[in-house]
Amino acid sequence: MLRFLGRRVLYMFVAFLCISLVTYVLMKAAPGSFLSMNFQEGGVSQVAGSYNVSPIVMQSLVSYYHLDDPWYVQWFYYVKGFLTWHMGTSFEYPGMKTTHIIDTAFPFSFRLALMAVVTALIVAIPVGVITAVKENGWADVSIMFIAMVGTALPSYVVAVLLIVVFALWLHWLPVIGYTQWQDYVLPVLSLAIPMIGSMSRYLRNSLLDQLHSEYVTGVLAKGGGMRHVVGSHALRNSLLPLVTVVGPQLAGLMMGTVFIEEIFNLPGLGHFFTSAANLRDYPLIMDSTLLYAGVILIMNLLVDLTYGVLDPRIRRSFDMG
Amino acid sequence: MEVNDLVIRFRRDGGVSHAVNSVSFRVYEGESLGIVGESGSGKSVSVKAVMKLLPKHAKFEGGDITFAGRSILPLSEGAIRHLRGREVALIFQDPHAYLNPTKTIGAQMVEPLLFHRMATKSEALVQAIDLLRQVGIPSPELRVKQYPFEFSGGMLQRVMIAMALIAKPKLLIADEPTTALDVTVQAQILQVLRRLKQERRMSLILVTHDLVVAANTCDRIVVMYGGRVVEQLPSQALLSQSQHPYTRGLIACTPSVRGERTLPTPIGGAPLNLRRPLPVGCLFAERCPHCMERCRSESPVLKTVALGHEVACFLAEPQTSGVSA
Amino acid sequence: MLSCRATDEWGERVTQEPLLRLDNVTKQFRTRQGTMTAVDRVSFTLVRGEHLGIVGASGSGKSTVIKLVQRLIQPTSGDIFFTGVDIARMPRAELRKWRSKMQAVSQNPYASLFPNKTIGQNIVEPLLIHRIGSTQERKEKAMALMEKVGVPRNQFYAFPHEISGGQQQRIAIARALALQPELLILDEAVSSLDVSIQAQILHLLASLRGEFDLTYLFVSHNLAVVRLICSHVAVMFLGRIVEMGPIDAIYEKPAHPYTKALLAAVPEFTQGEEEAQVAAASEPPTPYDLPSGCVYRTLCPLASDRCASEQPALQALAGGRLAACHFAQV
Amino acid sequence: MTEKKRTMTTILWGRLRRNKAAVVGGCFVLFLILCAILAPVIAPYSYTQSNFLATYQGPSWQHWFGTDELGRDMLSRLLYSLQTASLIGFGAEAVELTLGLFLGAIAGYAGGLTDTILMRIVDIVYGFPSLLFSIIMVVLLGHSLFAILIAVSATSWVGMARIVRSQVITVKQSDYIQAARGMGATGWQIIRRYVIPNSLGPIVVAVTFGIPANMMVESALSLIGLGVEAPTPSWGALISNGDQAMFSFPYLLIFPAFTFALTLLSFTFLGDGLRNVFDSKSTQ
Repeated sequence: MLRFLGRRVLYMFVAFLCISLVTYVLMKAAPGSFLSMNFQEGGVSQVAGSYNVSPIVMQSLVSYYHLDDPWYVQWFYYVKGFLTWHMGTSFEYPGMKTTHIIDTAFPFSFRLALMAVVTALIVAIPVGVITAVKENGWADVSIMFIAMVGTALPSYVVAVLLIVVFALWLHWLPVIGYTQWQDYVLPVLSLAIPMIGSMSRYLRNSLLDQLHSEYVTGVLAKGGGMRHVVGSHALRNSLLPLVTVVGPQLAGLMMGTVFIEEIFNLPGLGHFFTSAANLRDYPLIMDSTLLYAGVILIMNLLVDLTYGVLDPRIRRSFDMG
Repeated sequence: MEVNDLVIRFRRDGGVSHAVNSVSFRVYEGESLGIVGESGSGKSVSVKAVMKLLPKHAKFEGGDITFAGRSILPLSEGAIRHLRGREVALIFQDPHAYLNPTKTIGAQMVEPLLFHRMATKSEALVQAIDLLRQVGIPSPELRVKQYPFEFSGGMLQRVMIAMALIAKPKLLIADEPTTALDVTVQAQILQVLRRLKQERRMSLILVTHDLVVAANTCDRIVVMYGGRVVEQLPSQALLSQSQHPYTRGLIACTPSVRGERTLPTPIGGAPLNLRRPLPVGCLFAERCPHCMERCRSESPVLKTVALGHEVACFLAEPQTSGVSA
Repeated sequence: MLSCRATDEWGERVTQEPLLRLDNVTKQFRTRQGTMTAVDRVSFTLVRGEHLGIVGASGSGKSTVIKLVQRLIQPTSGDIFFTGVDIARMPRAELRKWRSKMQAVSQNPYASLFPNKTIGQNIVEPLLIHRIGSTQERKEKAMALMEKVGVPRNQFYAFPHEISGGQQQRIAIARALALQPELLILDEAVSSLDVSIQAQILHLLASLRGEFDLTYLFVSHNLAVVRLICSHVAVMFLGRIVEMGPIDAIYEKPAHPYTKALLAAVPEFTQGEEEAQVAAASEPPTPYDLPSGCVYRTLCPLASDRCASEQPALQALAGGRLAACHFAQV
Repeated sequence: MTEKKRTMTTILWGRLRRNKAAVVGGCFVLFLILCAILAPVIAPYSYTQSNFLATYQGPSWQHWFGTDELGRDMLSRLLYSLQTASLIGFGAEAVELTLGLFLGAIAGYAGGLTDTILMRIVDIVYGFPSLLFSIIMVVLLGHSLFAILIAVSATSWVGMARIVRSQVITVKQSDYIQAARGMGATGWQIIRRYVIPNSLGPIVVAVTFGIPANMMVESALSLIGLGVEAPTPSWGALISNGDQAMFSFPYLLIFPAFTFALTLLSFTFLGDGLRNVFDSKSTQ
């Protein structure tokens, strides 16, 4: 198990380096960025001129970003900066470190995502179990139809539909603001509904696979009831395929917040990211991308570990090598 | 245990499958009964029906099953659960499929006792280890902590037997328990089954496609074809006194490692397609070498030709010489 | 090379022309758990008109031998001669020619038939692959073969999943015959069938043998079935041939203890005779962790010190038989 | 019944026709594609034609779906955004399919080291925050249709590559491929005659689900102002536009949101139907 863990962490590190390299290259290649100055003619003074900055300031920026060093040194400092949480300053908010923006905005987004996940799990697991046990009954068919609709729509379309119904027609819930708990209902629901759709569908299907497998007959033959079958056998086994889909979904959810924050005007990292993208605030773009990449990698690692916990076959095969 | 005129159909996607078309058999206390038939003969469905373990789209369309004088079909799910595992236990063809791959052998073995609240977990585990030793599994204390995938097929089938016996059932139903195993292992498993049946004085129903296995293991044999019983007789009478053309055909088909090296005489034609409407008359008529006009219009019923010997064929004749049943 | 052919009479008249010869063939697989020797120095010669059965339990390497003969996998060492030509290391492009002379029928007919093609097209397929004949000729030939194996012509456009298992196996046989092979490899070809259908297929195989001048290499775990089709038998245990020779002699008086155990375990109508001696429960050794000396010694009632230290070689016994046991004698 | 010539396609087609949701979804998809192609013909107005005398008009006979803040006809803008979405949806899917088929098939068929290396790359790309990556690509490449096409397909091809690979491996290990090799079929014959036809099912399904997914990414990008350059209309832009004016002029939000939702739904129903058809292939 330890060896497996070590290998996964090593792999994660390699993947992280690759991602950072790609973002770094993209950043260097970006047109109109002073960061790409070692591709440009004329050196520091020329670039400083074109940015209307004094050559002295420019020179300090250049040495700050190690722009006079070869690319791999720059890359090294870039990664080191991220890992030690000492990244550059934002273009858009001068004097503000990107880490500061991230420090305040990321927890907000993360909380939003977490609330959505918890809501989704709370709803999806019972729904999945009920529909699977009542396979092809009217409840199953109708719930699964609704779930399919939910799956098909992206969170921001759900958000719009929710706004139309609950804010516009019924005036039940507010749409703007982030101070009272009611403000969070619609954003969290918009994120959760597509997830509830897909998670309950996956859980139902994987639970059905389990319920149709022969060992269930084995449990029944021993005198067990449906309670035993689901509770102590099938549900646990069906979580394994669920984890496979939930992992990447969580990662996607972290990004889904970008659009929800945009629609509901919430001050999450996604919101800053969007404006950074529109305003070409490269340091902020790159740093938040790296952060999201890190979050996704950690999620994937957790998924792999969960596999090991849930499935003894995998656990034992890891032990062997 | 008694099964009478059982009819089971599967309805799925608009089609009807005539899985069991009137089956009757009885097992007495301490007796072993072999149910023999080829695939699609309804033998597995019949015995799973005994414990109502069929999927939802299976419908009982007639007949009756009684166990120890009680009718089973009207029983509620809760009531039938009291019988399962405690009174009647089952073992299946593929032990790897019939065990949960993610739970240890020990945890699954004690379940019959836990479900019926017959022991605490730790007591149950002691019993499980003891039983594993009885079915011939070396170092059972270690084995209970292992998972099904760490066992070979033969070993796992022993585990299944031990698990089935843990709640001391009166009847053990073994559904093709040795089909997936190598011959040497098959011989071992059958021996274990025979020994435990003797020791525990329970009844045994052995479902198999192999006439020889059934004849060697059981006291009595029921031969099924197309979801009907075509012949029922004591094992000793099988070779010499069986009368149904299908039973005779099966005997003739079975290859042997001894005696004359001649090709077996095949039964012509294809097995009955149970998804199509059933033919009128004898279900075996199409493949029968002795088929008469009457067989195509009229369905033969089981008639007694000797003590404990019934045949569903118009050509069957009563035995005059005494046969020991 | 095709000068002399045997007539088909249960392999009674045998020519000396070897159709297939395996010479010290070994196949090892590298897996997570280490190196596994699936086939260990297997040698045998199959003469035209002889029919060799290979029997053994699951995991004995018999299926691997078949794959090696077909060159679906490459042997780790050793030579395979087919019609006198070494095919073990032949480049793939060249192998094509030889493969048409050696066709196989596998255990699971449904899985081996092309699921997206009708059964008629399935028989046409090998002809298409080798670009033999015109469309019409190919169809005619397929129809003729369907009739030969006993499937009505009007089933040409049925799909494999629409016909019964017995029919599927007939089609698989017809497909194998389309290229007019000399060697027909039967890999558990009747194991998945019910006895009544199995008997039909065995009859079919027996009649085709003469009609198409076939030599059979028949792998099966069913000793009784092998006996009906083959003239010779090789018994395998954990990748090694432990006994080999004419089938009647071996079945009557097996020399190797494993062969004895195998034959004793085959269920027979005993009519209340006393039960055959059955070995106590013990796990056979795994191919990852073979015992020293004789591989069978951990299960063998005769095992002695010599068996642990010295691996018995296949030695010739009377009557053209070979056995790998220190105690073998006839 | 079996005497007539039949192919697998006709059988699958017959099965698909029995699934009502899939048929409705499929018809609607066809209808949408027709609308997208014929947008210049059937749109009552040009999507750029503004009319400052008729801004913020509710739905009427002249303007079925009303007009926006510049007095542009919403129906026409919706039709053209459907065109944009289809171009991106199908175009990006074509890119993904090409890349995915190529790399997935190579990895699956070659196996060994090639497979390991390719799949490691796929794994790493899979770990990318794909939407953010698309955003960065748009930032770098600009707002052209082509740039967005690249941005949308830049990371999503890995999913296709994985499906193709696993499908190829499943088919490759099947008995009938062994049989074909035993018959003496060449590698190319095996790929063309057996591997491709038999692995098509899940790929077709993945494509059907991939197109709406691409449309989603496209609209997401335009939602945050990174879509195709204005004034070319796009769903995301229409939605974000409507979002700003939703309390006074809800129809500006409702119509684009509902048509978009309907489009995605019909693709999903079609895909779900196709999946059922291919799943039940072997079990009749």
